[in-house]
Amino acid sequence: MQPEPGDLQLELDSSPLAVRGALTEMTAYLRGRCPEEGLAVVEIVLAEALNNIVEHAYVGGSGRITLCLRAHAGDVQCCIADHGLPMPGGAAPAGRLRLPVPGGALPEGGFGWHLIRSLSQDVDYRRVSGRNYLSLRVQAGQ
Amino acid sequence: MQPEPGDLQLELDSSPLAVRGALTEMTAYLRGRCPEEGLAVVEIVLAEALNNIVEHAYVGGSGRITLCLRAHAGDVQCCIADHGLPMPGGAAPAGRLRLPVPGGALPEGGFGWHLIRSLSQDVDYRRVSGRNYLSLRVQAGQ
Amino acid sequence: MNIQSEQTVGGLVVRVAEPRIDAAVAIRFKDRMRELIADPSQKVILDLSQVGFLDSSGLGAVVAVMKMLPPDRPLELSHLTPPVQKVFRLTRMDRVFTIHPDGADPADAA
Amino acid sequence: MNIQSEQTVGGLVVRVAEPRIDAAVAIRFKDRMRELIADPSQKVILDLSQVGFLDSSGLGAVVAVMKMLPPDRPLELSHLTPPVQKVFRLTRMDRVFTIHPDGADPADAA
Ligand SMILES: Nc1ncnc2c1ncn2[C@@H]1O[C@H](COP(=O)(O)OP(=O)(O)O)[C@@H](O)[C@H]1O
Ligand SMILES: Nc1ncnc2c1ncn2[C@@H]1O[C@H](COP(=O)(O)OP(=O)(O)O)[C@@H](O)[C@H]1O
Repeated sequence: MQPEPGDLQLELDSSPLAVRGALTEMTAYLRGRCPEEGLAVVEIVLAEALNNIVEHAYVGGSGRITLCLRAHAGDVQCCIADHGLPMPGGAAPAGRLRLPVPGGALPEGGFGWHLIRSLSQDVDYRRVSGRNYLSLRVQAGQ
Repeated sequence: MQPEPGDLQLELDSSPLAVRGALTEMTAYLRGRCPEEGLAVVEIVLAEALNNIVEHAYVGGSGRITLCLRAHAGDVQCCIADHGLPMPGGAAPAGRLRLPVPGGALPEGGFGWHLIRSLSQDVDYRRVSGRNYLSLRVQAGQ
Repeated sequence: MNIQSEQTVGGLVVRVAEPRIDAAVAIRFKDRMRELIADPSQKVILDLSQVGFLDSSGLGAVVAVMKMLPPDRPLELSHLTPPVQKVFRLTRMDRVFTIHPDGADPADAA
Repeated sequence: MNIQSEQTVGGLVVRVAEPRIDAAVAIRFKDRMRELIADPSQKVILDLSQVGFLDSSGLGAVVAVMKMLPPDRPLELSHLTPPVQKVFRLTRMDRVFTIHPDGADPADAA
């Protein structure tokens, strides 16, 4: 996705508070461009993708994250780049839900990619010269 | 104790709220006549004596209680009259404390007369022609 | 009878905001105290009415809280806002928790 | 992390007075919740700072409250005013209850 005029472009640190800040800016940018409900969907998808970068790609360290966003005809196209660790197995997780088994311990994590997969389309992950590129689309218009 | 000018004389119903009211009036009367600490002692002694009349002498019914009070040289002389049931055995209870036994159930009552005996002097109880007369003195001056 | 209670690290602090505990209020005092201290294994109701956003970390934390409680002390949720509701539904966690429908006040039920 | 809790007949109601439960506060949320729900058999601290008068009925009611609690859940008293202190001392009930000395805040201790 080549940057175009009207896109939102953000650079942020890999910290939970920087993620909060980016989500706030993103929300302000999208408000008016898509309905509130769609906006909430974009927010949860980006929260999961960005927090994963903070927690996993930059685990034990820190780095920069770039986020770009384009709203078009009810869709929100997102791309995120970082130079942290690659995804395990070189691919974006399938996000299969570990369903709670009766009597078994409930999972406290592993929900993130399930939410991303449930709420977005055309998920594409690439590792190119030591950088991670994730792009996805949220149907925020309905 | 023959009434004298300056004495406080009160008539009240045998109800817990009436007892509260009498204690409030009594407190206002004694304030300035004896120190706060002594006042608190008079209040607890009279509360116990009056509540006992409500709970035991007038048990299952109701009646009038009269209270007179005289503050003199640090002492507060009190007399209380009612026409309810007599004291058990015709005498004011000794107020012996049932000390808690280890492992035994703790008493929830039976503290009243112990408090009266601990905090007052010259306790005198008489039954005269169907009426109860209790008089006692509290050293409220120290 | 004005009695306030507050759960603290050190225990349940119950403040009697009345000038007297006497014969006139002793019964009411006992009744109110019985309510306040009742059932140490009682349920915990998490009111999320003011939470407009919950991510998977927040969800994981809510699950962790449920796991902190002994089995006879359920964690129930109330007043979920739509975005929070969606996260519970998509992760199937709406089947794990008792979620009180909007409008119903779980604190009213004994 | 602003979390309020209130003991009700229906249970312990915990209200999260924050707009978000996310990765930035998940740990703090869990820690605060652990405190709030900690130890169902925790002690009860009766703060009597505002009670200036307690008679034998009141004393009996406080004893009754102690007896309502299971043995592993002590009832402790704090902030006794002098007249109330005197009634506890004269009836020897000061030996039955843990009475926190003035100034010490029992809610601070875990
Ligand atoms: N951006 C990322 N970089 C590296 N690894 C990741 C990334 N996102 C996810 N992962 C891996 O995929 C797993 C599943 O992610 P997720 O579904 O979000 O669950 P959680 O983060 O709660 O473990 C993570 O545990 C992690 O191992
Ligand atoms: N005014 C009274 N009239 C009749 N009986 C009384 C009166 N006061 C006390 N008693 C008797 O003496 C007992 C002890 O009184 P008290 O020490 O105040 O304890 P309590 O009232 O809690 O039982 C009472 O249980 C009651 O039987």
